[in-house]
Amino acid sequence: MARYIAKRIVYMIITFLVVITFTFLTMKLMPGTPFKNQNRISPEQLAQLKHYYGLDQPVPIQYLHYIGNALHGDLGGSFQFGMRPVTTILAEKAPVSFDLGFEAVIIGAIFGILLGVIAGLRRGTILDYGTMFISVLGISIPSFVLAVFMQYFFGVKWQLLPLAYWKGPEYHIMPVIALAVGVVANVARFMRTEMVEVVNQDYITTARAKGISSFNVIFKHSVRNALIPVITILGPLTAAIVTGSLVIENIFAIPGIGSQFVDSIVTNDYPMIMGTTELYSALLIIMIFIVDILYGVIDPRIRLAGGE
Amino acid sequence: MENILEVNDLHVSFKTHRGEVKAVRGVNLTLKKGEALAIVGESGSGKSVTTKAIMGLLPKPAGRVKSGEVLFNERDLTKLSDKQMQKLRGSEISMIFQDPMTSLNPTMTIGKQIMEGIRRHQNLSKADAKKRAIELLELVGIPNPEERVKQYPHQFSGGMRQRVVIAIALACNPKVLIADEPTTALDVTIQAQILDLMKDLQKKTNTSIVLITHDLGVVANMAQRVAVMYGGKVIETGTVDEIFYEPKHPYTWGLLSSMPRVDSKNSELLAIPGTPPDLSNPPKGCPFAARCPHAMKVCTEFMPDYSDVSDTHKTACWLQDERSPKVEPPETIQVGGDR
Amino acid sequence: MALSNNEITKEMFEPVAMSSSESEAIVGKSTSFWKDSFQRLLRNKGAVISAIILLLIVLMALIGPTMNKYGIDDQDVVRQNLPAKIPGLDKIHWLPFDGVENNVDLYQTQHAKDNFWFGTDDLGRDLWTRTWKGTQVSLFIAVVAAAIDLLIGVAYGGISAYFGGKVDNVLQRIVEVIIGIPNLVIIILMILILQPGLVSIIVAMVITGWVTMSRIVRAQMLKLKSEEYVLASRTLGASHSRIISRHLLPNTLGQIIINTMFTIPSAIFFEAFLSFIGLGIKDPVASLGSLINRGYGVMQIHPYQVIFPGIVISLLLICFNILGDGLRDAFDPKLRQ
Amino acid sequence: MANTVEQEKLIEVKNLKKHFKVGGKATLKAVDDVSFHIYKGETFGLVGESGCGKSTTGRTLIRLYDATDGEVLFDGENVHGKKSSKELKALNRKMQMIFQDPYASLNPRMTVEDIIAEGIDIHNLASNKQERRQKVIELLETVGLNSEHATRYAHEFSGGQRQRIGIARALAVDPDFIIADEPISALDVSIQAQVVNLMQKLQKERGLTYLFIAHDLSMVKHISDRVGVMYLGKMAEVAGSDELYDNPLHPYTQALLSAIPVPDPNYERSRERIILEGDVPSPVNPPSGCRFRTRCPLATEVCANVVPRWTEAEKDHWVACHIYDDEYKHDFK
Amino acid sequence: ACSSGKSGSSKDSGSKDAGSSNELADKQVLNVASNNDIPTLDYTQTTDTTSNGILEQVQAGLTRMHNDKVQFDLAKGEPKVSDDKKVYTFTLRDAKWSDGKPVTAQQFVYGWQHENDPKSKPLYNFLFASTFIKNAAKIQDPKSDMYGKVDQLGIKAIDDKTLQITLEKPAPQFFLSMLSQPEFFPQRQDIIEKYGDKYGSSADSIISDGPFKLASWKQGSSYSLEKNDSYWNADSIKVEQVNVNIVKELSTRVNLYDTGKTDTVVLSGDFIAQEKAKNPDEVKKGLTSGTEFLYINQKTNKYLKNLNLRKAINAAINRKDFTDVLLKDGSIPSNFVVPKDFVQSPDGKDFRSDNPDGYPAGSESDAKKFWDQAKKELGVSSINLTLLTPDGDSYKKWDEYIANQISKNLKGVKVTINQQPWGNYLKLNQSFKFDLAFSGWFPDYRDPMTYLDMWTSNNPQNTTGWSDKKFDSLIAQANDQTDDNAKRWQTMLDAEKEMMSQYPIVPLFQQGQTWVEKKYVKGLDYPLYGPQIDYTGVSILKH
Ligand SMILES: Nc1ncnc2c1ncn2[C@@H]1O[C@H](COP(=O)(O)OP(=O)(O)OP(=O)(O)O)[C@@H](O)[C@H]1O
Ligand SMILES: Nc1ncnc2c1ncn2[C@@H]1O[C@H](COP(=O)(O)OP(=O)(O)OP(=O)(O)O)[C@@H](O)[C@H]1O
Ligand SMILES: [Mg+2]
Ligand SMILES: [Mg+2]
Repeated sequence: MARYIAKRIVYMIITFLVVITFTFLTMKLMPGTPFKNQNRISPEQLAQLKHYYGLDQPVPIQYLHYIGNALHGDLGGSFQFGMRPVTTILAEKAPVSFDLGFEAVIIGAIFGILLGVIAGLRRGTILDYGTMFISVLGISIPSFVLAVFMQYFFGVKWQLLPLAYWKGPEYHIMPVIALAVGVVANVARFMRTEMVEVVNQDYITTARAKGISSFNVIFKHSVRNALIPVITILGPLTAAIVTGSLVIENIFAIPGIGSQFVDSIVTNDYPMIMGTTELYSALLIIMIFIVDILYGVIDPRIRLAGGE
Repeated sequence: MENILEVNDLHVSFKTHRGEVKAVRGVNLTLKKGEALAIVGESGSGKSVTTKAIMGLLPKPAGRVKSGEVLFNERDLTKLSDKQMQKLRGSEISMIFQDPMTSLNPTMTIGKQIMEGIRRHQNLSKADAKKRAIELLELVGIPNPEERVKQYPHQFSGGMRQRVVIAIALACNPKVLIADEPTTALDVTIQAQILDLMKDLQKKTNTSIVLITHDLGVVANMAQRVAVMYGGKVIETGTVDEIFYEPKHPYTWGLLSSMPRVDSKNSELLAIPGTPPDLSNPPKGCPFAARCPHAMKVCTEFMPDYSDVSDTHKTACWLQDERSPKVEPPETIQVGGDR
Repeated sequence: MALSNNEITKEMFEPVAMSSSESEAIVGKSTSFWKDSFQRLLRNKGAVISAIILLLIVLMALIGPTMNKYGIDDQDVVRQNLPAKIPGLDKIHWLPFDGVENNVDLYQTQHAKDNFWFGTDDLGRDLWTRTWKGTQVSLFIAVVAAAIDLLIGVAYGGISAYFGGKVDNVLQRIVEVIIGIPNLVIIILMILILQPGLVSIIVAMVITGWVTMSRIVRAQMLKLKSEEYVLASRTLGASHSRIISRHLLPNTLGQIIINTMFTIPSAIFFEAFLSFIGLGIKDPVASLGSLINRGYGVMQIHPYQVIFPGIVISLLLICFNILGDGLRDAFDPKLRQ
Repeated sequence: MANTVEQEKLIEVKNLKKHFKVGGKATLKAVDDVSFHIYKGETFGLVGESGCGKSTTGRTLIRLYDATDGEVLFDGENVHGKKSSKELKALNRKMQMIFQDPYASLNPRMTVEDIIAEGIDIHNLASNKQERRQKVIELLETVGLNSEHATRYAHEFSGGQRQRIGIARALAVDPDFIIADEPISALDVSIQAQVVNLMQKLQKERGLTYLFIAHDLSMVKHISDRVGVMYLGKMAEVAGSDELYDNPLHPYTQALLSAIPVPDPNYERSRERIILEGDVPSPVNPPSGCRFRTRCPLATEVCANVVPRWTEAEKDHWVACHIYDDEYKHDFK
Repeated sequence: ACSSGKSGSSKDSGSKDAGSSNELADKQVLNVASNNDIPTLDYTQTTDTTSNGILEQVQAGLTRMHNDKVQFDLAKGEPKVSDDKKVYTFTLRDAKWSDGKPVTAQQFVYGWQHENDPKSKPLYNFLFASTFIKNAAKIQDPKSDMYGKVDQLGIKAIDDKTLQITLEKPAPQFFLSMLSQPEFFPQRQDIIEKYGDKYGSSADSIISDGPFKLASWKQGSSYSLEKNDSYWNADSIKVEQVNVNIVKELSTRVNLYDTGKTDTVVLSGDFIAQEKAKNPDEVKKGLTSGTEFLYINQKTNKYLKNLNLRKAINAAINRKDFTDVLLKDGSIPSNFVVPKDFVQSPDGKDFRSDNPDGYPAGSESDAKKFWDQAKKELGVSSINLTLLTPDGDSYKKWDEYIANQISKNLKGVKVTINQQPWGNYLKLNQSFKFDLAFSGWFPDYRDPMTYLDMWTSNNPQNTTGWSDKKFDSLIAQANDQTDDNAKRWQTMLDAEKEMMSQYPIVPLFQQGQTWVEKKYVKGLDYPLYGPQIDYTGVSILKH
């Protein structure tokens, strides 16, 4: 296991370096400069600014600089926020996005699993078709459309829920639901497939033959085993949710990295774009890693095989 | 001896998108206390389905007992509710399946899997149940049971797993043990170990066994009585000697003579031509008629009734009818078993 | 068995010879895997309905823009923001085709003589034309992106699996790295470099999109590679190309089709998403995403501006997904038997 | 028996090794230093427990796997080693294989005609479509099927029929030598005989040589002239089939034979078995010395230290066991 | 004018009702939902209107713009001006920072020097050069040997309370208004050095000497201003607290307003009509000083040298529909260069008072006429033009309209839109790789010249290739007339007239601003020049 983890960590680092390099080169290739604002900047000033920020140096030197600084946790200063350190801005905003993302994933996973279990157990019945149709809808209907509808009805028309901001728990309800719906749908579909698979396994028949109650057969044997592969999609899904919350954050005025990212793009704020990209990648890489390890820990077949 | 289990005119069907599959079409079986009944027969002839119907383990909602009864100690199991059935399963009737590699839950320790049934049926404390689990592992010949209860199935070899499966089945001293091809997936040397174990345990616990197998050698080794199934029906039943030495049904003949014997060398095996019937569209008459070398017109039209060859020996074949021509069994059948 | 014995006559006990050809006979028509799957698909009502709806949408995407006299960029601010009105349907008030918004018939107040079936936008452009033209563009992007994904994915996955060993090792390490990169972010970065537009959207989506396909193809091919019929072909001396074209590809095709059925909607979705954050197709050309982007801003005021493209995109996504599910069921050998 | 009639060696396997890399540095010695030969026109049976390397041997013989070491001579020509694609093709025509799983060995997307004609196409054995079809029909009839079956797909056939199609495919290139890897173990008992009879008939008609792999000893004995017994990647014993059954020398062979249940109740009732303890060890970490020693009732210290030699204990009866080695004989009672 | 606070003469930019008999609410809190976060409050780093606007609320300079008038803020009344109008001496009043320390002349000197010191990487210090502060241009010029020598800058502390400013030319008319810009504010060296890079990036890293304090600032989420009791003129400030929430989606902002969660929101597009229908009394409108126009490249495009073609393009665009139907935000069509209501002549007349609607652009038929003539003169029947624009959501709609209008009304002219990120836009624009280019201009200082001098022949901002001797000389003339403001004024009017006969650019519109505010909000101002939003006059009525 230790060897396996070490190997995975090496991969993580390589992947991350590739991401940094890729992002860096992308930024270099991007047209335009970060100095776009409502203000007017003359070409002389532009040249001067580029000099200030080292943007007039040869690209390889800029790259080495960047990597060197990145290793110290210095991702540069945000052009749009008066050179505030990118790391500070991310550190301020990431928790909000993560909070939102993880809540959505957890709630989505719970409901998705429930629906998937029901559909899987009642395969071929109305309940199955109904659940699966709902989950197709969940996958098909963009979260931002849902968000806008919810905001209009619950926030404006009936005024049941706060329609924006990120303050108390009640503020979480709508954005989390908007994001969770996709998770529910994805997890439910996956869970159903796994349930159908597991329910047909011999060991379920063995369990039934032991005479234990249906409840135990379903939850102790079927669901538990069906859940293990579902964990694997939760990693990428979490990352996707955190990235996917760009629009949701805007709609509900949530101060997270998602809406920040869109802003950075619009303002060509290179350091911010790079920093955010790297944060997202790190998140994805780490989630995949965690899930892999978790998978190993949960599944005794992998845990005890020593990660061969 | 009294019958502990009796299956009367059992019909089981499956709903599939291709239509109804009549997997079991009027099966009759009796199992006496302490005996081992072997069910042999063509693949797809309904052996597993019959036993699953007995256990109430037919896949729902596709599979359904259409008619007939399964009497266990005079109770009709097909009429019991799910809850009542659960009480019975694992405590009164247990079952072992073919593939030891897949019939244990891969994410649960062996100990837990054994204890589960015990705790359900025999109000034991956790500690007692564990003690019992260790005893059982010892009983089925697994060394270091104290250590082994904490392990997971993948840490066991195939033979070991099958022992565990047997331990689970025997946990509550069931009256009937149904073993569906318990050794097919195992190597011969391991098969010998398992058969040995089963026989040994049967002697100790006086459990009645229903044994499904394709291997007539295993039948000869284990069983007292045999039921031969073909096309969803039992076409011949009798004691081992009757079936092996005085078989009456042409399918049984074919079955016996299509196997080479280690001790006698034949130049050619007797092959049963053709393929088994499609049970979603079963033939009107005898299911074996299409492959039977002695088939008569009547065979394709009407299903023969059972005729008693002896008290214990029954067969469903028109050749038993006095109107049919006399047919001798192929010479490969060692009549009388003179060896 | 209760048979009336008198039906059974003596002559019925004549032996009948069973010919071997009879016992080997197979009843029914010969069905290939594809035919078989197709028949199964036809039995799946959801999939069939989805396929029909998809066909209709494709048809409308092709002919819709030519059905009235307006082009995609025919502006006239005088007729801006007119709600949908379809003569005939305008009498049914619960349908959104009566030209009325907030109880005001805007066609009267704005003196519009023509009917706009899906209404107009704030520049007075006809949304019917734009919606179907947008559907055309969205579908084009999605189909081309999916097709390129398919080509790259199949080639990459196929090479990786077929040649195995070092080749596989290197290719898979690359994939492993790519998987660690959030694709949304990559797509956005690519679009930033390439400038928003049809080609760059497609390129950006393809850059990460093929990975899924390649993994599926690789997994499937790895499985097939050790299948006995492939070994049989090898023992017969078949060349690589023969094994790939006769055995591996045909048996992976089902998976490829299914995956493509899911790639297309996700490409549609991505395009919409990119348009939504302002990185999509540029006006005056429309795509469903850019239409929704425009309409969404005024959703509470002129809901019809987002509803029609919204319905089309939702239908596309739903139908592709259901059809994909249907195909998966139809191809799944486990559901045979 | 055949071996007395014809003694020309068709296949000669010399110190064949096939190792697989499994996860990291571990190697799995699936076949480890195996030598035997097969005479022209005979059937050589190969038995052993699951995972002992039977299939690997078969596949290495036909170059589906590259040998790690050792050589395989076919008619005196080394199968492995550098070969032009032309030479390889020629070799492929002479050696063919029949597979275990009738459901996996036919391409589900192809018609029976195309499946059978694959070899014909590859080796250009038919000049036109008609000839190709004609050949396919002949082959179908050879295996007891008919022309109607040519246009059908594999999934429409039963297991036995499929297996016969597989045989027809192998026959299409008119091979001299066929490796049959458990061709019947997936079939129902009543169907097995069909295939075995067909194989025997074909051998007689075409003078084929078979390597017949199985774990069903009774069937192996029935069909084979000589039999090899493998254990954990090593050959334990090779002898004529009657000789082997009547006079097994290796303790493993003895146990194996005694473990087979015989379909004869009377015999079974009176029979004494040697029941082996434990399971087959992992081929990744095989026991030192004699690989069977962990389960061998007769094992002594020598067995743990010395790898048994491949010795001809009796005429044409080879065994790898110290008991029959003059050097160590005295260690055993 | 008097220095002390505001009298009741508040200017209403829109239709604010002047009912004043209402009682004040107990809680003087204003809630605002805004699109923009504050990028930074570091004086050297601010470039945008939001940052500057907030700085003007929480800090103070010598002067302050309020109700479109210059008021003396930290300066205790009119400065002493030397005869050559090049040296200004201000006396400071006894003002305090929020930490209790006094405001001194040295802090001004430090502030100005800091602002011109290359080490502090200032982004917007060119204002010092535009204002002709002594040596400012040289100090900023890396090629000059005075580069970075900030002690040479024309500012000096005579004593703690006396400040002397030296200019290179007689001070322009906009000099005093320019001093209300944050770049010219006093700065606290101790604080700036204490926080270093972090200065101005959080609520607790700045201290205030203005009407408000920054009470909290959660980046990307919200910030709030609190009345600064240590401000010298704190008595005049009614509102105790201003909470600003950052909400990116306009529809969300409007929803917040409709549900009473916020008191004011700036509107655009269709939301204006919606709110007008819902809350007609609460919708307010005003002009801004931003103008939008098209560059016409007559340097590299030979067709566009043709005056009739330029006139045709100018006439082809229906500006009225554009501002009234499409924008609806109070923008007005502009056929002029210097915007309306922006600046008054020395005698108090608006620059536009003589021709409020600008120079006539002509109708569609005129456009056709001009185009026909141009075709004859050029000998072509069709031409293709590219319309270069910066990217950005608002431009999108504008481009489409403009391009469509030209193509529609001038048969044979095809316009292709080329949207580019700002940097690229600049590059393409500077290198004349365009035919038409969208552009806008906000004033850098409160003088018509900020809109005019860029069109002279050699001005780098003049990327049209238009070169007009008469115009050039008029501008030069005006620049030399800083000592006679009335004359200068007329010269600038003449210059604009000359320009508008040649159409080097196509003026489009002067931007307006529309917002909603609850009825109980009083005195909220979106001035044409000065802070983006002026909270200093706000009070909340009982509601
Ligand atoms: N879940 C099911 N759905 C549909 N048909 C089924 C199902 N299970 C079994 N059958 C059908 O019922 C028939 C009898 O099957 P069964 O498993 O009892 O055969 P068997 O005698 O046990 O064969 P084998 O020796 O191969 O195990 C077969 O034709 C099979 O196809
Ligand atoms: N391609 C492979 N890669 C790695 N290990 C393999 C491979 N093929 C076979 N092995 C291993 O080599 C050993 C011998 O396998 P082989 O298939 O030859 O056994 P076998 O005797 O044919 O068994 P069975 O009776 O189950 O078919 C087994 O442990 C198997 O797991
Ligand atoms: Mg079965
Ligand atoms: Mg094998």
